Amino acid sequence: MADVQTTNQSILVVGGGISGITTALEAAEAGYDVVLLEKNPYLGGRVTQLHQYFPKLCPPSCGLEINFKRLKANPRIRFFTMAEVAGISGKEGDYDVKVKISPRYVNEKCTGCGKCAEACTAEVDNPFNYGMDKIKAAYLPHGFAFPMRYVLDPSIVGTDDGKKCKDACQYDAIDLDMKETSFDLKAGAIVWATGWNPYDAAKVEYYGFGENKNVITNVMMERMASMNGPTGGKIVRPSDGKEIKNIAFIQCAGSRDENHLAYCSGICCVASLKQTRYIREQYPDCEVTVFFIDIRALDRLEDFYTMVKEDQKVKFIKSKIATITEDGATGNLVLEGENTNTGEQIKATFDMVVLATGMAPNSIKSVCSADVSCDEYGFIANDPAKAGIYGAGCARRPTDVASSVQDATSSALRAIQSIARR
Amino acid sequence: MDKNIGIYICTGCGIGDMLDCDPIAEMASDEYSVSICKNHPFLCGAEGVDLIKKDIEGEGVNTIIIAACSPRVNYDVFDFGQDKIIERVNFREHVAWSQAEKDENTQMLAEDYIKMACAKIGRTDLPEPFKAEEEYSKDILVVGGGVAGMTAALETAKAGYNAILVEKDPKLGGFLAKMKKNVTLPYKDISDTGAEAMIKAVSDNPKIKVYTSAAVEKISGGPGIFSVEIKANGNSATERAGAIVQATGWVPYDANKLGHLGYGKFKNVITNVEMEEMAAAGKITRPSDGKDVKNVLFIQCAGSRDPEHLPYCSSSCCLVSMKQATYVKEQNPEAVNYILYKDIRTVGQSEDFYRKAQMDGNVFIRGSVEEVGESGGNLYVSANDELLGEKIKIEELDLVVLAVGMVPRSLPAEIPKIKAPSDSKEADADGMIEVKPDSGFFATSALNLAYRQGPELPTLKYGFPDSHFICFPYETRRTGIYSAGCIRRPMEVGKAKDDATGAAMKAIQCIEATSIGMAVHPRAGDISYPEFNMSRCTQCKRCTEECPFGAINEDEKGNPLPSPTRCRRCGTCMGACPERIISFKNYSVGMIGDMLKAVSVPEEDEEKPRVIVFVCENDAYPAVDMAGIKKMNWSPYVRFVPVRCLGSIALVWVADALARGIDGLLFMGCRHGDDYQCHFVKGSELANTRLSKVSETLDRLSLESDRVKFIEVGITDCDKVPAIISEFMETIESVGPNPYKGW
Amino acid sequence: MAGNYDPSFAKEVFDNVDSGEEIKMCMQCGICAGSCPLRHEMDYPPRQIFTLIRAGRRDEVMNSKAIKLCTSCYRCKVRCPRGIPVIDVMHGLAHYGIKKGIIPRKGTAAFGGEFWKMIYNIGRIDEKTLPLKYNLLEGLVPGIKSTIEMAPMGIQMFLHHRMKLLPERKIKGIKELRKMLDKAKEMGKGGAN
Amino acid sequence: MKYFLYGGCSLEAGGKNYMVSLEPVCKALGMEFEEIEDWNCCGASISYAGANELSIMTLNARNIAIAESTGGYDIVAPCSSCYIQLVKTNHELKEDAELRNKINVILKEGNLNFKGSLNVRHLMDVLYNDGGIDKIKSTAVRPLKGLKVAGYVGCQTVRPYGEYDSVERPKVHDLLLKAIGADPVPFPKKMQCCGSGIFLTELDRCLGLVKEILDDAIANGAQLISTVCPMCALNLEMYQDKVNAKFGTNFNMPVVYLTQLMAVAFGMDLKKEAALDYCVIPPEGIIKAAIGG
Repeated sequence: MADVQTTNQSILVVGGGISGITTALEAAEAGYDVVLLEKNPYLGGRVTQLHQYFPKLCPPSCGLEINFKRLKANPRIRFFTMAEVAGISGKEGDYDVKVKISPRYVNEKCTGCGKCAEACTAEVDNPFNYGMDKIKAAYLPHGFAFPMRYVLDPSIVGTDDGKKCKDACQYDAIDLDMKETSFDLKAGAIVWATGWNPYDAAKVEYYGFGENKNVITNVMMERMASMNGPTGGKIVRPSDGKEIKNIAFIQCAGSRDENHLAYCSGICCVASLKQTRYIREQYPDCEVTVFFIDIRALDRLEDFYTMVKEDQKVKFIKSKIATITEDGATGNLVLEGENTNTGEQIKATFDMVVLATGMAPNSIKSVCSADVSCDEYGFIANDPAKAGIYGAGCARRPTDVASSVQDATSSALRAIQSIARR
Repeated sequence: MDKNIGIYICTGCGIGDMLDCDPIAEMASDEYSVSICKNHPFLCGAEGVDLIKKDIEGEGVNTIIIAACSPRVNYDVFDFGQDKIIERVNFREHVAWSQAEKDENTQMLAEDYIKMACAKIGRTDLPEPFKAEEEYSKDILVVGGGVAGMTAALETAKAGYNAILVEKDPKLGGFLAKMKKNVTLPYKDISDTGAEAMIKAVSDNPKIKVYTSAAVEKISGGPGIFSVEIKANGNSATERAGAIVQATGWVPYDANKLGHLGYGKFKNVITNVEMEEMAAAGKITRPSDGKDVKNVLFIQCAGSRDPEHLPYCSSSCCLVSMKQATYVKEQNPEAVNYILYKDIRTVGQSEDFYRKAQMDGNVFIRGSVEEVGESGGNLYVSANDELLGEKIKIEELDLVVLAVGMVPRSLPAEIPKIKAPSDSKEADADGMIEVKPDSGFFATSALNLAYRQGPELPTLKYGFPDSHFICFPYETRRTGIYSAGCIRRPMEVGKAKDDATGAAMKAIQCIEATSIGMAVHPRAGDISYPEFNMSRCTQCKRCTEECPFGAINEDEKGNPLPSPTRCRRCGTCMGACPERIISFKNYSVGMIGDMLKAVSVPEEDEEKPRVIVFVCENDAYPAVDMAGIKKMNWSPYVRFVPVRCLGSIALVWVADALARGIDGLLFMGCRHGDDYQCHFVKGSELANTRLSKVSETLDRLSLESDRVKFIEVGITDCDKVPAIISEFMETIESVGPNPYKGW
Repeated sequence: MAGNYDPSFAKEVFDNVDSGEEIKMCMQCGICAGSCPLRHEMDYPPRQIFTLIRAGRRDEVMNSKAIKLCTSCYRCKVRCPRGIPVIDVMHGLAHYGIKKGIIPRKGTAAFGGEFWKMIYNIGRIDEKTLPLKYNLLEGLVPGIKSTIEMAPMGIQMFLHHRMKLLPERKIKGIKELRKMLDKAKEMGKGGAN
Repeated sequence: MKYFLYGGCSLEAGGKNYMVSLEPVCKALGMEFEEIEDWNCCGASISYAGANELSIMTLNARNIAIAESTGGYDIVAPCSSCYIQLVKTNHELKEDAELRNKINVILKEGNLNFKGSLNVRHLMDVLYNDGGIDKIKSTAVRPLKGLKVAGYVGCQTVRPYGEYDSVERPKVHDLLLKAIGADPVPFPKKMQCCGSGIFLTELDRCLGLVKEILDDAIANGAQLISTVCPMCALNLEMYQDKVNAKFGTNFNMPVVYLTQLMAVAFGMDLKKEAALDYCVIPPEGIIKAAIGG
């Protein structure tokens, strides 16, 4: 890692999701040197875990493939996976950044042949599928993983399994002695594109996420619908693998709620609308109910809402559901709340419930001693008086992919300006 | 260049277990006179790479065939410099990992892939970047001097580039300058618009040249070499520009169409734009009598989200009405604002402003208007209050403000018509047909491009020249011309500024790439470009019609006039040309044709059919790779041929292949239709259209049409790939062997 | 027939009802009603009460059962996404209704009134005499009847040492407490009357 | 550890068994109590019918102010109704300077001043966080092995701020029951309101609430119900006859205070300290069976 030559003409992009990749590419394709850091073992971030984008219902890997191709073709970008920022100091045009690299236990000799996974017997919760299934402790994070290189879970280092993996590798790619390393780099501008985490649904306690087995979150639904998800793309009840006849979506499960996320997460309405399509495509007879406060489908996304509303099997009820109770015998879920259009009290049974949980930003504050402003929610404020560090995408505001990419593109120019000013 | 070929076969990752390398080397030596053919158990390892490097240095190898893993991996390891021709043969994913057993068929498959690679490099030259004769301009033309346009110009200047700003009005500022206040991040309160400061910053900036009371009369050329004719205050000027940002903004939806809401009937029914102008001018009063206002009702979605008017949501009207309610309260704290809405759409942190508006005591009513009327000189509104579950009436209203939506300024008042093609069924009595929004002839005058495919940016459904792509919001159908702000999509001021900054980024990037002969997205960095052998041109105009990016003009005679800086290198023109006169240095009809010829076709009695599968290299190819990674199996009789885009396929390939005894051809392309996924817009659709016309050829050859099939394959369809292949193989089996085998 | 919107009642509530102005923040999600243990007993769910206030329906609000039915479980308050202390609003409305004489001093209103009187008089609650006083408010005969109905419970409590034999005495600082409470009444929202 | 104890009106009467048992139990855990001098009623949930918010707040501010003037310990309220009134007043006065000023104008009438220097805590909070599970376990020399208890938390016990336990899915009560060897049963209705202060006046409506709670306890196999609030204890225990009469049910479920169970587990006298004879529906038989006596 010592060969990372950077200067105050370099742009550092933190976060290798769709926003970070975009910022890096846009700047590099205009002729600037970029270092891109990603904490996961692969690039692509949260969108790699989505089944399809709204409103086109197209797969995220399609655009990622193009972006990876651009990245492969561009020598100005250097990227590091399993890398996190440990500290930022300095000022616009002259930042010092400490980068921490977690051990992957697999070096660059890995060909992706998969022999280590074949040899490994231990299994761990699959983080890519939000723990809904298990994966070998020597694993390729997912089929489209870029770079296509295996990872060893730290739990098998120092065990028989670790040794089995090492022995199985014909290319000497397994390095069980790998340690966390760090290196320093310089940057003239920093774009913080660390994206978001799904808000912890268990915190919205009255929905019983974690206890009620058939209550899942919207991000879990994405994995379930996905071909490379835990169920091979088939949407079924987690408790018993049964098909779905009657499903509910609960909007604002944490968002627009001063007890949780006071802001609106911006995307959950259309995300749920999209997920109603997943359901309806798999189950021509399934009843779908969307419980909402306001449906927020901006600009042309309204067309998508209109299209979903035309589906007679999809009902919309204005209500913030108050309670979910699990029927122990069937695993069915009883939802209670008020239909605020009619004033009636709802008591309805569903076989599965999807919580539209919101976006919580991965904030910069904990690692940055340089001057940067965040709003009260932890989103970067992009204060013009504090140029040099710029938030992009969901690190700046909760928003959808198209807007994130738009924002990431503008961040690339802001970073270039920071360098041009010096 | 004199090609000195080296073939390097990796036997790692299970390849060696499935193939015998020696016969491959023998074949290469015999048939293609390749003298260097080596194998290595770990070619991507340091030793393997060294092996190749030594041959480059020692033996002068400059054309390298690497038969190993997919070209999608180890791209950096097998990069031996721009001056080498590198051809990757996918022995791992497409052979070793996806074939059932080591047998004669697998061996023949591998040998065919080597033959195809040899044939391909035989027709490959190192591309040289295009360089226009004129000097490249690095200035950016910004059309529209509102908030988006001013931002684009300022951000361009801040990055060190010059901008030329053209504004139709005598004064810069657009709607921003007409606003009293703004609402933006952090959405806690209303704030100054900053319009005057921005106008001053633009006017004072030495890097920005401003034309007011001006219009763009004509733009010709292409990225790096645009020539712009501007008419300003009656004078004409010509500027040169490298890229263009179109930020021509929006107009409010015509409230005269909202008679049912009382507009035009009652003086005190006004639009949100009129409200803003009144507030900015000073005091908000009743237009009817100039008296003070106390009770104001805002009707949200006045026209928006209405299939009769604007089916889409105009995004910013909720915030705008809340802002204007604040004006009313500031003027008279006792005033009452009613906001009649469908859904409150304050996304992200702007929910905070909704909270503020509630805190201020504004009355939000979810429901729909039944009637706007007048009684005793005041307005009343009857509505259906959804949450009260009743019909309500709000009386004594001084003002009713219609929150009208945004319409792209370039939306034509009436859909223009052009002469219909002779075979059109939709033509009217005069033989005319309505122009579709995605045509360059749809939008009204903003750029006046001297392009064969129309003077304006093609638009989406409602007239917004936005990107069709989620991942690539700055994707444009006219290279080097980017739209920004509300012309693109309804958006609030803060977002328009971000958007304009992004557009400036893309414009700068396009200029930089163009100046060194590189393509922009999606083939960013590609330096190859199509060359036209004009002597054989028959002026059929197919290339000029089909280019998705309007890169080819034509002269009066119908000869194509390619503009390489506008070109995106998809090869659609190459596929369109029946005379095969268009080719790239490293991609041509002849090249693929030779690859097809290289496939060995066994005799009929061997019962080994041969099928060619053309795959889009962005989507279908990775899907096939993925199927290989998952160790799924498919027939050893298929040969994959990656293409830049299915739009580049030439029908002659079908004819040639079938004539040689190939039993079938399968085309795997992206989804087309309204939600098309083709990154070159129409490639996959064009391929499908072309193939539908192939039946003539098949008839001429007395062949079954089942032998040629187009199928949509998305990048995540890897699980379907083997089934698609099996099904096609069954079809081929049922129609029997191609009778032309052995001719 | 369309009901007319009248903002004057909302203003009355904002100015006079404890926590009344908080209802401005309601976005009509309905979680308050869904969370209420007596939701099936209420004529109007809380958020509907808020809508009625905004519409100016004074009679419907002040005569509603809903504002008298709060068990004070606080679930609506802890869950309200807009941080509205729904329970405090409901209490405030009930208090206001009683104060204005709109809500008759029966049932909870009467009981609460007696409860408060006792606090004002002695500073504490005497669990033994409070129900008696409440029952007697209904009139002598029904009062005695109710008291007799309650008697077995009282006897049980008594037998199990859970009833104080002596009447509760005034706290020492009762004079000062009364002065404070008088002041609080005066300084409270909407004033003493 | 020393605390102010605010027992409130109920603990002197209907909730006497709570007071009798909590004192020796807390002492065994090393806690010492000082009564707030000349305390007054908290106002409970029902005073709103007779007084405005500020008046009710005044009641509680006076109690806190008296405590502040006499010592620096946390105020412990065993009664959930008292707890919520005190904690709310304390919290709001600490947060809101304007309100604090107002209250201090009022308190001045009695020469008192609210400073905001103390914490108000529920007894359960103190048992769990200061007593501690380990200490309780080791003190429980006579664990209530296998006693199936429905740990009824009630609504006000943890609300509105959830300072020591979740306002929706509290765990502390069950953990304390476990610590004394009992077996807390799953009890989804553990947070359902029992009707609290409007019980008497809305009897018909509230009996239904009690029935649901009792049904849930029985369905989950509970032998008795444990509570930490005199209002809950009263409503759940004393009205079982009326529930039976109204719904034709046959409930006879003992209701005890958690501290009574703790006293038993701590090896204390079943009458004198655990006050089991104070219960109207006798729990002795069930409890004795559990401790093998």
